[in-house]
Amino acid sequence: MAEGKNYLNHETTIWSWLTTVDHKRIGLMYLFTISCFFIAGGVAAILMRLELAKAGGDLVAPDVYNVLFTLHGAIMIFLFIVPGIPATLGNFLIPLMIGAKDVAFPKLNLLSYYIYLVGAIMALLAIIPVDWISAWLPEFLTNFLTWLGLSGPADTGWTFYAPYSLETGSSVIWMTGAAFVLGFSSILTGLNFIVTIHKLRAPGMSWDRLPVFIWASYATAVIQTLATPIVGISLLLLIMERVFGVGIFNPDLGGDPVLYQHFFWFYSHPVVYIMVLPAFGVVGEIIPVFSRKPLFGYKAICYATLAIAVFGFIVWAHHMFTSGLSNASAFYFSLATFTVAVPTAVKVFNWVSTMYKGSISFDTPMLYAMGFVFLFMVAGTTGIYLATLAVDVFYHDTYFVVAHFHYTIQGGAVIGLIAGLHFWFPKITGKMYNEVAGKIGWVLVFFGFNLTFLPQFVLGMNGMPRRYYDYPPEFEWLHTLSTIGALINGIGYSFALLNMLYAFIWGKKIAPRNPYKSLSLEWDTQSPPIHENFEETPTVTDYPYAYGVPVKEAV
Amino acid sequence: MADNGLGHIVPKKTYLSIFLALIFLTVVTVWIAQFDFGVLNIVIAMFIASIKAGLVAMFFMHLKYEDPLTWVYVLFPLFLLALLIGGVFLDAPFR
Amino acid sequence: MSEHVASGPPHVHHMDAKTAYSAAKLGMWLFLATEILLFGGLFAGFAIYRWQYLSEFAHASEHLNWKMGALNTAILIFSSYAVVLGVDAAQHGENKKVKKWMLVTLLCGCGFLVVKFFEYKSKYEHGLFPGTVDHITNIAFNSPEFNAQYKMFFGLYYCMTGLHALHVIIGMGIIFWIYLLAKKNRFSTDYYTPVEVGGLYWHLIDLIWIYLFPLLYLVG
Amino acid sequence: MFRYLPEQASEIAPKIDWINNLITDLSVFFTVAIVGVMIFFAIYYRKKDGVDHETPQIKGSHTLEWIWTVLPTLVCIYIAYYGVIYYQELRYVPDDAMVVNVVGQKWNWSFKYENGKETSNVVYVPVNRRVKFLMESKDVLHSFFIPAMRVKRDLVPGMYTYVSFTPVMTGEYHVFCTEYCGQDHYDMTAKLKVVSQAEYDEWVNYKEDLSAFTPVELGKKLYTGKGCNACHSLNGKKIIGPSFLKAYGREVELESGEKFKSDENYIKNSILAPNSQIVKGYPKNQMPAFEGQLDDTQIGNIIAFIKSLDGSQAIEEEVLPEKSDVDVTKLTPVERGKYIYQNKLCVTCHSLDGSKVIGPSFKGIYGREGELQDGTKYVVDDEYIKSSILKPMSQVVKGYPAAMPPYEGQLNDDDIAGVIEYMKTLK
Repeated sequence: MAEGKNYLNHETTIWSWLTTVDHKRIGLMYLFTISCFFIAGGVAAILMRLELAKAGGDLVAPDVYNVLFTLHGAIMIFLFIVPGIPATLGNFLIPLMIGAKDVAFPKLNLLSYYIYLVGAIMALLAIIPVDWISAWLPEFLTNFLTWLGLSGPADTGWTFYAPYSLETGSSVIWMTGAAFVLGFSSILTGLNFIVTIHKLRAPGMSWDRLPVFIWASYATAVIQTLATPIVGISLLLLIMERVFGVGIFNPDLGGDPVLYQHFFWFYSHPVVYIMVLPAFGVVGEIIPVFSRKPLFGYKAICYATLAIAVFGFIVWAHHMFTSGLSNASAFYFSLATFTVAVPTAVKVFNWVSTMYKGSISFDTPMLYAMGFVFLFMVAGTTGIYLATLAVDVFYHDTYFVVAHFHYTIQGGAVIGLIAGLHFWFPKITGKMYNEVAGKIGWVLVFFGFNLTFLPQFVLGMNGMPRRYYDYPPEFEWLHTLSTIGALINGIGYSFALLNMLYAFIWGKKIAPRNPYKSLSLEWDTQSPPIHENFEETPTVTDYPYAYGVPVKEAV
Repeated sequence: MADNGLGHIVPKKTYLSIFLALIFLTVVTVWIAQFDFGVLNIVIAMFIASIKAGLVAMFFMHLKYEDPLTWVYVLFPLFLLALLIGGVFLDAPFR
Repeated sequence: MSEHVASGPPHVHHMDAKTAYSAAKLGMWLFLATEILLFGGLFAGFAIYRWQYLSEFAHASEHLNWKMGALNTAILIFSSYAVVLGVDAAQHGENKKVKKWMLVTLLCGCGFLVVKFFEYKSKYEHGLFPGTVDHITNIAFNSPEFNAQYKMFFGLYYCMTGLHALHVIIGMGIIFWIYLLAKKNRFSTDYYTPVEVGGLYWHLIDLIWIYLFPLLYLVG
Repeated sequence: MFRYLPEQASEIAPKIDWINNLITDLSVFFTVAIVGVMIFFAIYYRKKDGVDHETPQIKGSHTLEWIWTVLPTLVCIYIAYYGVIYYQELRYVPDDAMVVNVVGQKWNWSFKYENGKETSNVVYVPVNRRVKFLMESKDVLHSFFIPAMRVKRDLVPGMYTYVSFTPVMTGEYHVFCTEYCGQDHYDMTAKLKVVSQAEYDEWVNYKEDLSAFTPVELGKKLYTGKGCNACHSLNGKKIIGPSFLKAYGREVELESGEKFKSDENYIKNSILAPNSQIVKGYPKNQMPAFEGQLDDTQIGNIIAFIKSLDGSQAIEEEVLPEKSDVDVTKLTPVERGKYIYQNKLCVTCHSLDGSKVIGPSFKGIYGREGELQDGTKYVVDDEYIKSSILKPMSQVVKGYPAAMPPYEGQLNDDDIAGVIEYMKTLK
């Protein structure tokens, strides 16, 4: 298969990559870019954990620490995990899975990538610590950077809460501007996917035959398209306030800082589902394949996906229970939040049931998928604490929230991404990675991750507030454990990614067309796929999970 | 032209009457604004504006002839907007 | 949505012409949905602050010139009318007429911006703008009766109309692009997607103004 | 299982903990059950010899879907209900609640009691009495969090917010700021001290009614309260700054050679911006600027006090504590350090409870790290403390005024060693 032309080798110049409108290549370009930012955000996280390893300031000054957690948050959220699965696996797989030759608007797809790149560059500019390094810079450069409105890295936290974000001297405008531009890119990607899934499905690919990854990507795309504008306008207003002094969120001018939080979370709660829904999709693809069983409750999972996307829009103010919110709102948003718990639980039950009477093999993607189920159970159940009004009052803005969030996003979305990358690695690269190394990576990631964040639950229960540079000495041993975990976790990710990178470049083992005997459409073409995806447009006759021997009746 | 399966063609007369209706409603909005109905001022103004917006969307933008999918993506954002405004009004006035 | 560069129904390798047309239209409607929500944030903000500062907003609104607002409303409605006639012409493959109506629309856009410019200018001269500028002596904003709530009204006024004006400019760019395509006789009864889709965008600009005008100028 | 919440120091704490622990138990149960089943399936149905075995094509079950939709829904409703009920209780304030006004400002908490008494970074409340903390922020968002009381609420500029609780246990508890507020967010902490009603009454009423005093008396209070007495004597003796005796109307000669009579303007200016007009023969950069720390009335009182020191009344030597006959050489180093702390006026500017007075608190000072005004980093070790005592101006910590007098020649090495040992005990 390798000697044939495929999307990787049919053109090889750099220029052909930079101007490509092929969704597969754009997906890989995204993958490369977000990996760089994953490393950058990870370095910030490690520095932060090292600082916190012992009580007292050891490594950096408080203001540097504040910059570190802001950068970690902003980079990981806006530059890494929001485009994380949709723009990489989504871009690569959506047309393949629905039997299309490309996304609906290929040029728009490339444009989204470049808009993303512009946003990324703006974010990088906002990171330059102009104030700290100006002594070593030539004067004209310092003057130029100052003229651009750059001073020091943003230290607002990734949430940019007003009024602190209105008065701090750092390059907040550039950071919020970057988030705005990245949001624009995200909107265009989402819009493209919605149209693609509606208009370009292969003959016979009805909605009840769509892979669950497509359902998840569709729900994600809807959120991307319709939630992002609200954060766009709030960030825009923040910039207007800083530049022109209009007073929408500024209490000195009659504005209401809590309104900013409403606007911000109207997007930033659904954005959690942008991150994690595609990971649900990935897990939903992996478990049936390695269990040789149909996905249990396919329809229930699809409806649950849509339900999560819709419910995700109606619960935003549960991030604001202590913000001065009215009681009426607090009651409503608490009750509404519980509605998300139900479809999420349904999904977990169905994944586990899929394995019943299966023929289960422990390939690396399956290990990640099973790890995901555990991590997501922890994430989901700790979410219940935070939805419960009286209890959330205690946990809000403590390490409990930090741990819960990381179980959801790192344990959910990032593990989902890594699982997906392993699973579709043969399809994307045409090679096989080293299975043993893959498993070692999994062990390190899984145990490192839990060691990092389980202690943080305990810290939160003890009342340790987040975003603290230093802490009372009784919290020290838990912080030390967490730091050790973070280091192991970091090594684990590096190991897993390097394993795949090595196999991609130097790997000898050639992947067959369909190494897992999957029934999904993307395995129906060669590995890696040809430029046009399929030799001829496929016709679909069944949903992609009809594994096993038909039985008369469902149990 | 329906044979090529593309968009619906609306008679030009319809366009003209919609245009005239819009101008008429603009005059009405301005005229009615000189009377004070208290809290109803905003309701009346927004009601007329919504009729105008409806006319533009239905006829100028051919929404009337669009498939249910387009309707979903017109109504769902409006629902979200109502949700946002509703959520904000559930908070500030009850603090 | 700029898929098409070739003459006639452009060749799109991955879908047929009919799918391309409906995909482009769905894409534009989705984009309009995001625009509605973008402005929606501003409308929500305006609603809550108007509720909070009812009388201040009403007074501040009296500083706006409703006649200019009404004029701009009429201009935009007419421009929308011109666009639908342009779409109709494109549906009949009459490129010359498309050109004519796009030109009319462009003129309307310019007219709108000119009126807007004079409005902003008079506000500026009266010191009715956020922030401070030293050489303006008559800064009504800093007078004692011109309190924070008035500033809030004008802050929102500038954000809403400013963002809208930006959309008018972008819309004019799109209309101009359609004009250029029509000049090259690109449109036919089988292919008029850009006119239809660009027209949708222009109508949205009109649609938002339909709400902005009474909200800001009339009831305040 | 997994009971990690802090001590239950408020009336509502057991209720919130009950629902919290219920969630914990349910969570652990469901997680263990589901993951347990998953692991069981994974092992029991694994491909034992690496070959696929036949699997039944089970596509789903409506019954099961209904069960696991309805069951979590019921559990959720139950939990949500109690969450709302207890939240109402948290937010409820009876009319007779004792009100403490809280002001949050980067990065400091100040508290004002019903009788006007004020404290900073430490707050006293009586046990078994409902209190309401009425809070406002002077700058950005803060959040007032007392883990032991299970209360938290943001301070929003432009709006009053509150927390309310009934403490049921005496003791000392952490107060944290939990809404990120800038550089020293982590340091914006305070202590809540819950004491018996009797102790509270005694404490809160300790401060006399200021309206009963004349401006001269009030000025005298400020003289001791603000630490002026550390440097300005009342008997004509030169300590570090000029004595206040006959300071009003006295002929003053500045370093520049300029001469004039000391008047109200001069005194006021000297308090607010001392370094602008140092009297000839006195060191510069010794006195902290009191700009923003004293209001006009207070300055007026101090001026009145200084005016009263015209020499017509005998000066009672009550201000500087009488030197006792303690033989410091017989004390242990720690005791010696403590003695020096109390008698050399360190106490005026350096607190022991973590609150900022004029200089950094001594609480937990040993080993602390930070940044000096010139941007260099420091670690508090023996060497640093010694030079801070002898030559304070050489290393002023960022965010603090250059206010400390040098003790060169006043303390010997053993004294300093004692102070260092004493500091080490202040964890």
